[in-house]
Amino acid sequence: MKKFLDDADTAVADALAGLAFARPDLKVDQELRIVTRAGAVRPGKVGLVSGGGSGHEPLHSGYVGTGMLDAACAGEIFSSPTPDRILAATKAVSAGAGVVHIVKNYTGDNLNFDMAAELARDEGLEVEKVLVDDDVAVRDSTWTAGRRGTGATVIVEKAAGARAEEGGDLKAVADIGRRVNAASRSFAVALGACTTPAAGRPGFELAEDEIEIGVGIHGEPGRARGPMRPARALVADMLDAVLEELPASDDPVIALVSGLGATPLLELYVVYRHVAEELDRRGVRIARNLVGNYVTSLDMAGASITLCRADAELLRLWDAPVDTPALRWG
Amino acid sequence: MKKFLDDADTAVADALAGLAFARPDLKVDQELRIVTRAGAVRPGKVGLVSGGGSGHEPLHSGYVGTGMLDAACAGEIFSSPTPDRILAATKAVSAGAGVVHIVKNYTGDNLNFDMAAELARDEGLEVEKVLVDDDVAVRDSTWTAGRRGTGATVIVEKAAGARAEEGGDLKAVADIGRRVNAASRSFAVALGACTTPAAGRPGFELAEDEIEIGVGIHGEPGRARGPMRPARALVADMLDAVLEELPASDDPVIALVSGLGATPLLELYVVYRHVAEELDRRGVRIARNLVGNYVTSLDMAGASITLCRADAELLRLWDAPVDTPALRWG
Amino acid sequence: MRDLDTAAALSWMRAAAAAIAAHEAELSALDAAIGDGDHGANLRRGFSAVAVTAEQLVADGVQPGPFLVEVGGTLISSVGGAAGPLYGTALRSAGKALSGPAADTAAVGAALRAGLDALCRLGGAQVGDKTMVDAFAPAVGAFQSAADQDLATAALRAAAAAEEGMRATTPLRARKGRASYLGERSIGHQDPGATSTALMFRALAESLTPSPAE
Amino acid sequence: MRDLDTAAALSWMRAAAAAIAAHEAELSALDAAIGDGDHGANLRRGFSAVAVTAEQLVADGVQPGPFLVEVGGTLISSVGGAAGPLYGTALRSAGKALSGPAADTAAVGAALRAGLDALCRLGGAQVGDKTMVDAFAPAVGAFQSAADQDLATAALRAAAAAEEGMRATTPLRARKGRASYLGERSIGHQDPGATSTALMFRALAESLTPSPAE
Ligand SMILES: Nc1ncnc2c1ncn2[C@@H]1O[C@H](COP(=O)(O)OP(=O)(O)O)[C@@H](O)[C@H]1O
Ligand SMILES: Nc1ncnc2c1ncn2[C@@H]1O[C@H](COP(=O)(O)OP(=O)(O)O)[C@@H](O)[C@H]1O
Ligand SMILES: [Mg+2]
Ligand SMILES: [Mg+2]
Ligand SMILES: [Mg+2]
Ligand SMILES: [Mg+2]
Repeated sequence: MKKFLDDADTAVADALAGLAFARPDLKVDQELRIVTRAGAVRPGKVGLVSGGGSGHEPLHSGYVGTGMLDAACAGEIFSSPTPDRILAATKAVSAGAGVVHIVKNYTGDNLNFDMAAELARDEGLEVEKVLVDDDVAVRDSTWTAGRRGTGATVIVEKAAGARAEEGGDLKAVADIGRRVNAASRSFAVALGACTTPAAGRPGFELAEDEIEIGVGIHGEPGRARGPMRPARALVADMLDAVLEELPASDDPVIALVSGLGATPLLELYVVYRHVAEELDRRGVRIARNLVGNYVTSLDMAGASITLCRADAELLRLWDAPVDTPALRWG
Repeated sequence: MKKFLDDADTAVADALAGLAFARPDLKVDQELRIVTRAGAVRPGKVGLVSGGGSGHEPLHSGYVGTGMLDAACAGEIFSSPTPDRILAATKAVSAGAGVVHIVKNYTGDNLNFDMAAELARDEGLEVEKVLVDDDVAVRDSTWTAGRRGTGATVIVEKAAGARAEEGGDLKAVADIGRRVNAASRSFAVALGACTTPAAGRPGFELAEDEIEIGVGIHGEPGRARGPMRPARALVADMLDAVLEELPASDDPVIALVSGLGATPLLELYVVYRHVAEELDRRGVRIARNLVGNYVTSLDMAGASITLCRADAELLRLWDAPVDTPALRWG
Repeated sequence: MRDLDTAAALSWMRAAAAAIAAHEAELSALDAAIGDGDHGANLRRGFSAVAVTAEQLVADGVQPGPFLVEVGGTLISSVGGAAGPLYGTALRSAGKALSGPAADTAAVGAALRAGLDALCRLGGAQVGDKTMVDAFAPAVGAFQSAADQDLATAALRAAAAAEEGMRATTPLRARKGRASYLGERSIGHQDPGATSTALMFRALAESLTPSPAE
Repeated sequence: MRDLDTAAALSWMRAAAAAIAAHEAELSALDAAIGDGDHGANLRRGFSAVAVTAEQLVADGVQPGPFLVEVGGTLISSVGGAAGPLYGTALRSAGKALSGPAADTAAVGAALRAGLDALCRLGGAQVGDKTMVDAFAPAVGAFQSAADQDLATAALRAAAAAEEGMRATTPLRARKGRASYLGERSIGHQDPGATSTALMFRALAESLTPSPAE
C-alpha cells in the first residue's frame, strides 16, 4: 500500500490538521474530531450535525459552512464516530432551536447517533434524526439492514442546511431532509477496490474485465460481480436500477454523478453524458446536476449516480447560497 | 484497462458532450473541441485562451467562465490541440482588445500554439503568449526542453483572468500572467502510473515500495525512482525542490496541493498539513491555498505541490470573483 | 474455586485485549470479505482504551459490576462502528446486573444473560442472523447450564460454545449489519463479530483457568 | 525508372499510413518508455486524415508539390502534439520546393532537404538530440548522395540510413521533447519519432520499388 500518510492510525487526525490549516473559516476540534463553522451558531437557528466514518471526503467535513452543515463528526476510516463526540458536536451547535442529526443508514451510524441523541435529550436538547437510505443496490427487507445511505446525503445536507439558514424550525428542517431522502435513489459500480490504511491491501480483487455492481462506499463487495462493459451500457443499467425505485412524479431531478475516489473527471463527464441522454430518452428532465468527487470511498475506482425528484421548493433550497469547502455558490 | 468510456477514440468527445449537458453556462463546439463561455465576449475585453492535451481535468475546460478563461481547447489525451482549432478559439473570443494564449511549456503545445498565433496575426489579430514553466523537476538547460508547465497554470489563468475581467489591456493581462509564472514553482511525485485509454495499460510499473519522483502530468516516468516514505518526509523533499528555485522574497505564497487523479482528498489534506507545517518552520507564510484535484494526469496516484509568491496585487486578483466549474468564489 | 472479583474482571479484560491484538489482522480480513474491513482495528482501538481505563478502575477500588459498566462505556466511546455500541452495551448491562465485591457462577451467568439481552434489543439481531449474537447466545446458554460448576468450568464451556457458534455462522446468509448488503454472497464467510465474541469468551476462560505454571 | 508524380506521392502516403497503422502499438510503447505514450495514436490519427485528403487531391489533379503541401497541412491540423507540426512542416516545405508534374531524384532530394531544414528550424533539434532528426538527417544525406541514381534506389538508401539513425538513438540522452525531462533515464530507449521517420522512408522506398509480382 502506498498512500500519502505517516501512519494508518493518525490518518484521520492528520487530514483534519490539514483541513484546519487550509480552512480558517472552519474550526477543527482535534481531540474530538469535530469540524464546525468558525463563528458561533446564530441564536435560534436549528443546528445541523452529520458525520460518519472517514474516507468519504469531501463528505462530511467539506460540507460544513454557511447554508449547509454546522458540524461534522469524523469517525475513524469507515467507522462511525462515537456517541460522546456526536454529543459534543450536538451541544456545540445547539442554539436553542434544536439539532438535526443527518445519519447515513448503517448499523454503526444508527447506534452511535441514537445513543448520542439519547444523551443529548437527557441534557434537555431537542434532537431530530434524518436517516438517509438511498442506495437501491440494497433491498429494504427483513433480509438486510435496509438501504444504505450514499450520494443523497449531499442533497439532504444542502436542502436541510438551506432550510435551517432561512429560519426553518426543527420540524421543518428535519422534514425537508426526510423529503429529500424519500425522493432520492442511488446506485454505484466499482471498477476496482479501495485500500483502507489499516488493512493495507485492496478489499477485493477483480479480474481485468470484471466489475463490482451495486457497491456501497465502504470498500465492501457489491451485490454481484459482472463483466466490464462500455460506459453507455453501464449507465443504462445503473439508471434502470435507480428509476425502478425512484418515486414516479412529473418533477424534474437533481442528478449527481460522483466519483468514488480514483476515477478521473474525464470519465465522470462521459458518465454524465449518458445519464443526460438516457434520462432524456426516458422523459426525465434534469433540473440541476453535480459531476465530481462528492461522496467517495477512499481510492475506489468507480462512480455512483444519484437522482432526486425536486419540486420548486427543493430547487429553491438547492439554489440557495452555500459556502463550504466542497460546494459554493449563490 | 477498465474505464468509464465507450471507445478510446471518442473519450474526449464524449466527456465534452457530458460537460455540455452539465454546464449550460458553457458553450461546447464539439467539432473543434473548443469550450467557451455561453455569452458573447464583452467588447474591449482581452480574450483568454488556454488548452492542451486532455486528461488533466478540470484543466482547462473547468476554468472557463467569468473571471478566468474565455476559451479552452481540448486536444486528444496528452496531445496538444492543433493550430486550426486554437485559431478558431482565438477568433471566437477576440473582442477587439487582443487575445492571450496561456501555454504550458511542452514542445507540442508550443509548436501548435505558435502556429495558431502566426495564423491569427496573419488575420490581423494581436496575440500575446504566456508560457507556463513551473515544474522544477526539470532543469531549464540546453539538455532539456525547459521546465514543464503544471500546477501554476491554474494560478496564471486565475490572475490573468481577473486582470482581463477588470479591464486590463493586452500587455497588462499578459504581464500579470508572466509575473505569476515567474513567481511559481511546482514539484510532483507519483505513487502509481496512469493508464491512457489508447495505451490500455499503465505507463510504468512500480514495485510495492517504489515511487516516481519529479513526474509531470503526462504519465511519463519522473526524474528518478525512489523508495516510498511517510508523507512528512515526501513533502519535506518536495518543498526542498520547490523552494530551492522559488524566487526569494518576503511575499507570502499561494499554495496549491493538487491530486494527480486517483489520490483521495483525505491524503491531500495530510499532504497539506505537512506543507503548512514545513513552510511555517521555514518562515514562509501561506496567504491562500487550494487542496484538491486541480491539475491531474488521468488516474495517476500522486500529488503535486505548487507555490506562488504573491504580492498584494496578485492576492487581490486571486480573490477577485470567479465562476467556473472548478473554481467559484467572490 | 474463585468468584469474579475486580481483579478477575481485570484479568479478563487484559486477556481479551491481548487476544484482540493478536487477531486484529484476522478479524479485519474476515470483515473485508463481507464488510468494510475494520473490525480488527475497531476492537484493537477499543481494547487499548479499555486497558488504560481498567487499570485506573482497579486502582480506584471499584467493584466488578461498576468495573464492567465503565469498561463498556469505554468501548462505546472508543470503538465506533457497530461493534462499539453493541459490545459496550452488553458489558454495561452485564455490569449493572452484578452487585457486591465478587460474583459466583450463577450471578455471572445472569449478568452475561442480561448483557446478551441488551445486545439483542439494541441490534435487533437473533440467532441465525450471522452476527456476534450467534456466538454470544450459545456461550451464555452453556455458561448458565454450568451454573452449579465453578466459574472457570462454566467459562470453558461458554468458550467452546461460542467457538462452535462462530463456526456455524459460515454457511449462514447475513440479515444484519453490512454483511446483509451482500445477500447470497455473504454465505461461506465466517462472521467477524462472532469471531471476536468467541475470542472474548476464550479470554474469559483462560483468565480464570490457572496457567500450568501456577 | 520513374519520377515522383502525384500518383507516386499518393502511393507513398498510402504506404506510410499502412506502416503507421501496423506499428501504432510499437510507436506508442516506445513513447510510453520516455514520453507520454501517444506517438502511435497521434500519427495513426494524422495518417487516417491524410488518406482521405490525399485521394481527394489526386482526384482534383494537383501536382506533387501542392499535394505534399496539403498533406503536410492535414498532418498539422490532425495530429496535435509535437509530431504534427514537425512532420507537417517538413512535408509542406518539401512540397513547396517541388514544381511541375513530376520530380527526378535530384529534385526530390532537394525537396527532402528543404523539409529537413524546416523541421530543424521549427524544432531546434540537431543530430544527436535523440529526435526524429536523427533518422531524417542521415536519410536525406543518403538520398542526396544517390542523386544520380533512380528514385527507388535513392529511397532505398535513405530508408536504410534512416533505420541506422533510428537505432543509433538508443544510447543517446535526449535534449529535446518530453524525453529530455528524463535526463539520464532517457538513455537506452529508442526514440519514437526517429522510429516513425524510419517507417516513412521505408514506406517511400517500398512504394517506389515494383513489387515482385509486377
Ligand atoms: N444488528 C446487529 N446486531 C448484532 N451484531 C451486529 C449487528 N450488526 C453488526 N453486527 C456485528 O458487528 C460486526 C461488525 O463490526 P464492525 O466491523 O466493528 O462494525 P462496522 O460494520 O460498523 O464496520 C459484524 O460482524 C456483526 O457480528
Ligand atoms: N524539438 C524537437 N525537434 C524534433 N523532433 C522532436 C522535437 N521534440 C520532440 N520531437 C520528436 O517527437 C516525438 C514525439 O512525438 P509525439 O509523441 O507525437 O508528441 P508529444 O511529445 O507531444 O506527445 C519524439 O520521439 C521526437 O522524435
Ligand atoms: Mg466500519
Ligand atoms: Mg503527447
Ligand atoms: Mg466493519
Ligand atoms: Mg508523445
